[in-house]
Order: sequence, then structure tokens, then C-alpha cells
Amino acid sequence: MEATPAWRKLPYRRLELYEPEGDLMTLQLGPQHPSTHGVLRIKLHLDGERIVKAVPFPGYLHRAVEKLCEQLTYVQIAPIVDKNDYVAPMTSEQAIILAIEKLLKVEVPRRARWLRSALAELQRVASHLLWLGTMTLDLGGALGGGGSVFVYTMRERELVLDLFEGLTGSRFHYNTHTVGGNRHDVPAGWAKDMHAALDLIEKRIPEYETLTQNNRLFVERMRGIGVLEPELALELGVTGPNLRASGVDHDLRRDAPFHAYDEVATNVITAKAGDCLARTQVRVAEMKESVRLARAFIDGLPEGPLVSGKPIKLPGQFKVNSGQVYAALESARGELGTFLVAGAGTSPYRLKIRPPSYHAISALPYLLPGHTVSDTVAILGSLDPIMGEVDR
Amino acid sequence: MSGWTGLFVFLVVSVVMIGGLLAAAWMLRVKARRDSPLKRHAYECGEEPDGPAWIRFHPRYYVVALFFVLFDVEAAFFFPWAIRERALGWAGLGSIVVFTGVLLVGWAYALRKGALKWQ
Amino acid sequence: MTFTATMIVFALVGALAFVGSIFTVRSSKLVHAVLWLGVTLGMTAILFVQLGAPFLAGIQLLLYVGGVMTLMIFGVLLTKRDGDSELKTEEPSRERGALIALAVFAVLAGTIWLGRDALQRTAVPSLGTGWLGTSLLTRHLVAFEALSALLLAAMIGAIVIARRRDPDQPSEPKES
Amino acid sequence: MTLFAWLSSILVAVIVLTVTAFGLWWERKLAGRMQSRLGPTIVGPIGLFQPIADLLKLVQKEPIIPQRADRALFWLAPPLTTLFALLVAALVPFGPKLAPANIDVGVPLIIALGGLALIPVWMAGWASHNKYALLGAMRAVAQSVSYGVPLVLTALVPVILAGSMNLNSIVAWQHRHHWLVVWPVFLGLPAFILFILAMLAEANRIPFDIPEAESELVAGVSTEYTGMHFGFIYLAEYVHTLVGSAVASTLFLGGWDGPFGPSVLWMVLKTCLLFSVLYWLRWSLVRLRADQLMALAWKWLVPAGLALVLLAAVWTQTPWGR
Repeated sequence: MEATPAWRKLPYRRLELYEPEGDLMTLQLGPQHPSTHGVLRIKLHLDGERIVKAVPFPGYLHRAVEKLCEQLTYVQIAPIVDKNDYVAPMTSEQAIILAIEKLLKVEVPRRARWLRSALAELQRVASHLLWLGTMTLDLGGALGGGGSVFVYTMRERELVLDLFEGLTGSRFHYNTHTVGGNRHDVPAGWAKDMHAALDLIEKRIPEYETLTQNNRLFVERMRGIGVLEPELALELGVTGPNLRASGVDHDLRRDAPFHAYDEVATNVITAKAGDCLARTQVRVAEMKESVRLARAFIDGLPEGPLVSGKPIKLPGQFKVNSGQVYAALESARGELGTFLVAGAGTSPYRLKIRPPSYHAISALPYLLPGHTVSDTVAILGSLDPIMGEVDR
Repeated sequence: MSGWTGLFVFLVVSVVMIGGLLAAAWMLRVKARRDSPLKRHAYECGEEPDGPAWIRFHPRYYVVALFFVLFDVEAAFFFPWAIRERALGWAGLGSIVVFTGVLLVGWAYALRKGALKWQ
Repeated sequence: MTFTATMIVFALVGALAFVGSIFTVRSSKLVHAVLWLGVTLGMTAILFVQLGAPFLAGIQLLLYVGGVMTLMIFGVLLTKRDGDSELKTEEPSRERGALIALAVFAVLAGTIWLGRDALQRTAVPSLGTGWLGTSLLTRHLVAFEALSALLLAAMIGAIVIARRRDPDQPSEPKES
Repeated sequence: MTLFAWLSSILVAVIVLTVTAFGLWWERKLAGRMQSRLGPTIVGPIGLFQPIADLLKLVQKEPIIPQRADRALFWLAPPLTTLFALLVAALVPFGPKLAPANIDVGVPLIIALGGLALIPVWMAGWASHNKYALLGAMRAVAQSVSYGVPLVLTALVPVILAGSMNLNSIVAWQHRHHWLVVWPVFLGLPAFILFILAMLAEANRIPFDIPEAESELVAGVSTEYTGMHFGFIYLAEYVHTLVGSAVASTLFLGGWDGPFGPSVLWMVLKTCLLFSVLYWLRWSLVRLRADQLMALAWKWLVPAGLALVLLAAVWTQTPWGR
């Protein structure tokens, strides 16, 4: 990796050091912009079309979820937080349940753990599908090739959502995880449907590859753009596919197994370049890997109870007065952690969510300068931020 | 001359059609009951525009335009040659090659200096 | 003297060209001035057609209205910080300008008036574009080739002027 | 003669606008099918009247002129874009007789008029006093300007081969010899492809639609426009693509020349076919970046165009090309 060019770091710190040939233009990209993935505002200082300095302003989607959770009982929290990462609510919900279970020291039956793993992998496929669609949408626009890929990936994402609906009765906000297990057991024929869906998705992934990473135009737009050095990524706490695309071999599924990942080995996919293209390649390869894992988890789904202990009737069934835990899982976007401090009674004293997207967009001020306005949307899109998760 | 008359007539027809659309748009337009200054704000993603939009631009833009004019001048000289190309023969072709060659020197220089890059 | 369609068009176009040139000078916004200049140049193209030089009309549109206009627009955007600031004309120069304009007009008009007989006697040869090409590449070959050198000089000049490098300027990323 | 000029002008204008309106519907239908959607279905049989409904909707909208805009230019620019895009159509022969303007200097005039369209686009962007529009306008000009050169150069190839700048003569030449894309194929085909690329760039179509790049510049030049004025910019783009296809068909695909039947049908057929292929491209490619476009034009297309011109000249000097 070549050394970071001086102009990339310096002007960001000291705008007044930069001597433009024309006038600098200040451009607000967002919050109401087609490609800011929700409501993110980035203030760009432009010299011609080249970005000199970029300042992201998150916070437009702040709903005080963490504060709200302090008022809720442990049982009520899960359906609230699955609105954080609205592209992958399943893992968002699992993350909080993991922390609560760790705090309450609840044993989770093996069947529930396997089912959760299967759901997590399905969710990863769905999330990456949506990401691929919006990524090409950013590059090609809704009136162009991007729109086509977007519609295709949405079509396949529907298959996953249909599966979730079959399991939980809800397409988006599932509330299928309870403390100590899962609420909904696999219905008859669900595994067969899932195999059919996965087969179809697996068959179509090469089609997306043709339209995206094997497409000359797409590659030209992505290669060498927004290079995230591994050192910088680690310093900023960037995780997930963004980190792995920078060549850091790190995946919680393998390095700190949760659910049933200690029983089924995960192949961690990495790439070297750290640019937008590498992030694309990692995610597309991860989709294939997730399809394999989801099959393995559903095929190996053990018999047994789905919930440990009695089913929950009352919120007050769990009571913890002290203790603090940190639990994390590998969501589609990286390390989704929950730090939970028990309070008096049935609700937490403090809940802190560590959203991978927040750390991803904190790389923007370093990645954007030196690139053009067109690259902004490519870089932002390739980082796959979900603003609901960033702002919480 | 007749071709030009045709072009003129076509111009008139087009102007009438476009004017008709404009007139229709003017007559059928919806009028807001109350004018709102917010509505007439420049769009900048919902934020207050920060700094002027009419700024001094980068000189690169100018170089690109200049190159266009110069190459277009070249192409303009090609046209009279092109329709007598067969008659002028190899000699004419040779002169054109020299003419092009000199311009390509400038082109190569510009590429080497990166003057035609957009930013 | 009867009014033909050609004459009506000529009068119309001439008037528009005149109006365009007046507004080119009188516009308070530089951008407007450039656009009015475009009107004048475009009308000149139509005059070329009426004079039986259609190729020149095409080239006028291609080079002047398309190219030079663009160049001037960029030039305007380069020079002033805000394109909407008012242009002020110094008062004393106005009379002098009018005087000079009148003098030039008088000279032109006088020349045309004096040479009116010659103009009427000489039949304008309709030579066409092909003739232009032939004579460019045979009789005026040296001038034609010298022209390429002129264009080259313009190119290199523009590059040199635009390439004002300073140390804090971002180094160019490697070519893709 | 004058009556004929009027009639053929009106006829061609009607043909162009009808095909454009139909093209709008066709594009949406085609795109829908390509994207496993249905496209328009509601208005009229198989949604055929959708463009008319769109037009009616646009006509009714409230015109809003932004506060700090240059009002006159803002209002004038969009109709002018459509006007310039339409004007080119006058020069395209839709049949041996059906050409409103059969002009000896057709080719340079077409290029010139097509290139002129960039000025109202720039006007629209600049007059909006909006940064997105302005960036779009600057991109539009730079792109138009860069691709203008290869456009002229590739259009010179048929001129050299046919020895005439008159489009009808060029078609007649192709009728006598072969269509240019058929023979000499090593000249005609690359020139055709380059011409199409440059034409797409001039018409701001994907992969060259950076001036309106809605994922980056919101809507680029047309950001501040509402109602019919927005419609004009939109329409101009379609007309430009359509007329560009017609010009390309004329210069390289034999124009109105067909084995049987009325010539105007062949011309419309070829134009629509090319138009559809361009939309196929549009719905399968992503757009390039502004600097990549510039690099492509200046580094590859300009020298390639020059080489093609010189090659064509050499070819006409050989016994086969005489």
C-alpha cells in the first residue's frame, strides 16, 4: 500500500492551507439527497469538482432509542431495537437479545441457537442484496443500469423476506427472539422453501456479478476509489466487510463465536485493496458464503426445545440488580455490539449500542478528500451505512 | 436555397409547437394561493445554501473549451478537403497529415501535462 | 423595389443581429452579454446563408456560436468572482466610444457607397465548398500549414497559463 | 415548392414528436420488461397514452422560479433546448424526397445545431443559481465540448467516402455502394460506434449522463425546474437521442434505403431500432465519472477519430475505394 498522499490528510485539518485555483464551493450533500442512504448530511468543500474537505453530520434520524430502552423492561427492548438497522432487523434484534441473555445468564437451547444462525445468515444475504442494489443505484442512477440491478436484488430480497414472514408472520419487524430462545418454531415445509430460495439466489448471484464487478464501467468507477488503509480502519473501529476489504482478517463469527458459529466453520472473506471495488467483491463473496452457511444451519437444525425454561408471561420475570455486559455479533455491517448496565428492577440502567455503520461513516472525512462529487456517492454507498443504526 | 427555406419553415413549425406548449402550460398552470419564500429557495438538500453558487471557476474548464475550439477549427478545415478528397489525391492527404500532425503535437503535450483532466 | 421573402428575412435577421450587438455592449451582466453575442453570431450565420456561403454559415454556428461562446462563458466564469455583480461603464468613455463607432460606421458606409457601382457590376462567383478545399490545399497550402502552427501555439499557450502550479496543490492521482 | 416545404416540415416534425412520445412509452415498457416489471399499464391500452398523460400533468404544474435565479434565462432555456434538439431533425432525410431541409452542407450544420443545444442547457443550470444545477451545467458543457470533436471527426468518414456533405447524397451513395457499416466495415463500424458514443454523450445519456446524474447531483441541470419547463429539458433529451439515432442511421446505416416498401418506414424502423439499443444500453450500464469521460474523449476518441478520417482518405485513394 502506497503512503497516504499528503494532500489527503492535511487539507482536511486545515482548510485555510489549501490554495484553490478557482473559488472553493461549499456544497451540502444531504440530508434530502437521493444517495445519502437515509438522512446523512455531508458538507463538502469543493475545488471545481474535487473535494477538499468533507464533514459528515449525522443525527437527523436520532430517536433516542438507547434512552427509551432504559424505560423498558428487558422483554420489551428487542422489538424496539430491531428498528435500528432497518435493513437487517433480524441481527439488530439478536444483538440485544444476546446481551440480555448474557446479563441474565440464560441458557439458550441448541435448536434456538442454530435457528438464530440460519436467520442471521439469511438476513446477511438480504442485507447485502439491498446494499448491492443501492450501490449500483448510486453509480448508475434510478434512470439507468443501477435501477435494473436494484430491481433484481430487491426481487431476491423479497424471497428472504417471504421466508421471514412465513416464520414470524411479519416481514420486517419480527420480534421473534425472546430471552432464552426463539418465539416462532420452523413451520412445516419452511426448510424446503428456504432451500428453494437459496438455490435461486445462488443461481442469480453470478448475474449480478456480470452487471457489477465484472462490468468494465462499474469497475472503472470503483477501482482505486476511497481506499481505506487497514491502520486507519482499525483506528476508527471500522468492522465487518469494510474492514475485511482492507485486508484485515477479522470476523466475529470465527473470532468470537456467538449463536452456533462455533459448530459450523465460517470462511472469512477478505480482499486487499481496500477500495470500493474490494468492498463490493467482499460483500458479493460473503453472500455466497452466507448461502452456504444458511443451508448448513437449516440442514443441521437439531431437535429439541426452542426456549429454555418456562415461556415468558410477564416482563417482571427477569430481575437483575447489578452487573454489566458487552455482547457483540457480526451483523451484515460488522460488529454490532451492545453494552448493557443492569439497573434496579426490570429495565436496564444504561444501554449503549455500538453500531458498525457509525464507525464506517467516521471514515468519510478521510476517504472523501481528493475524490470528486461523483465518487462521494460511490464511497458512501460502498461503506453501507444505515442511518437508523448510526443515529439510533 | 430551397433547403434553407425548408429549414426556416421547420424552425417556424417548431417554434409554434413549443410556443403552443408554453402557452398551454401558462394557461393551465396551478397557482398557489399564497406565495411562500421557502418554496422559492434554491434546493440544497433541505439545508440553507452555504455560500454563493456563482463562483469563480477552475481554469481547467477553460482549457477544455479552448481545445474544443481548436480541434473544431481543424475539423472545419477538413470538410472542404473531405468533399474534394478523391480529386486532391495523395498530395492533399499529405498536407492534411502534416496539418493534423502539428496539432497532435499540442494534443500530446496537453495529455502529458494533464491539462485535459477534469476535476 | 419589391419586397421579397429574402429581403424580409434579411431585414429581420439584420435587426436581430443589431439588437444582439447592442445588448452585448449594454448588458449589465457579463453572462447576458455573452449570450447576446451568441444571438448576433447566430444571425450572422443566417446572413452568410443569404450571401450564398452556406458552408461558412455552418462553420459559424459550429465554431463561433458553439465553440467561442463556450470559451467566453468559461472565460467569464474565470474572471469575476460573482457573475451577477453589475458592470459599470465609466462615463467619459461613452462619448468617445460613440464617436469612434460613428467614425467606423462612416468609413464603412462611405466605402460601400463609393464602391456601389463595382459591387453591382461584379457577378459574385458561386464557388462552393469544394472550391474552398481545392484552393486551400493547393494555392494557399503554405498559409494552411502555417495555420496549424498557430493553433498549436494557442494550445500550448493555454496549457501553460492554466498550469499554475503551487506546492499545496493536490498532486495528481495516478492515471487510471 | 414552398407548400411542399411546409408540408414536409410539418410531417417530419409530427413524425419526430410522435416517435418521441411513443419512444417514451416504449422505453418505459422495455425498461419494465428488462427489470421484471410491467411498465405503464393504466392509461390507455397497454399504457400507450402514458406520455400524453405525463404531458397533461406537466402542463398543469405550477411554475416556480427560484428566488435568486436569473429569471429571463431560467425561463427561456428549457424551450430552447427542445428547439435546438428538434431543429436537427429538419436536416435528416426521411426519404429521397421527404427532407424539409435538403442542404448541401448538411453534415456540419447537423453537428453545429446539435452542439448548440449545450448552450441552453448551460443557461438552465447557471440561471438556476443552484450549486447542483451549476455543477451539472459545467459538466454538460465540458462533456458536450469534449465529445463534439470525435462527433465531427466520425461524421467526416461518410463525408469523405461519399464525397459530399449532403445527407441525401450520402444515403444515395450508400444505396449505390453498401451501407457504411457493411462495407468498408473496418471504417464504417468503428466510425459508427464512435459516432454513437459521442452522440450519446452529446445527448447526455447513460453511460454519459453525468450532467443530470441524479444520484450525485439530485437532478443536475433540471433540479430547480417544475412543470412544463422541466418537461422541455426532459423532452429535449429524448428528441436529441432520437434525432441522433436518425442521424446515425442516415450516416452509417443507409438511411431511408431499404429493399422494399416506402423509404420513410425504413428510416423510422432503423431509427427506432437504434433508439431501443441505446435504451438497452441505458438500462444495463452505470454511468462514468466526469473525469473518466474527459479522459475517454480526449485520450482515445479524438485520436481514434482522426485516425479513421485519415484511413478513410487513404481508402478512397486505393482502387477499391475510388
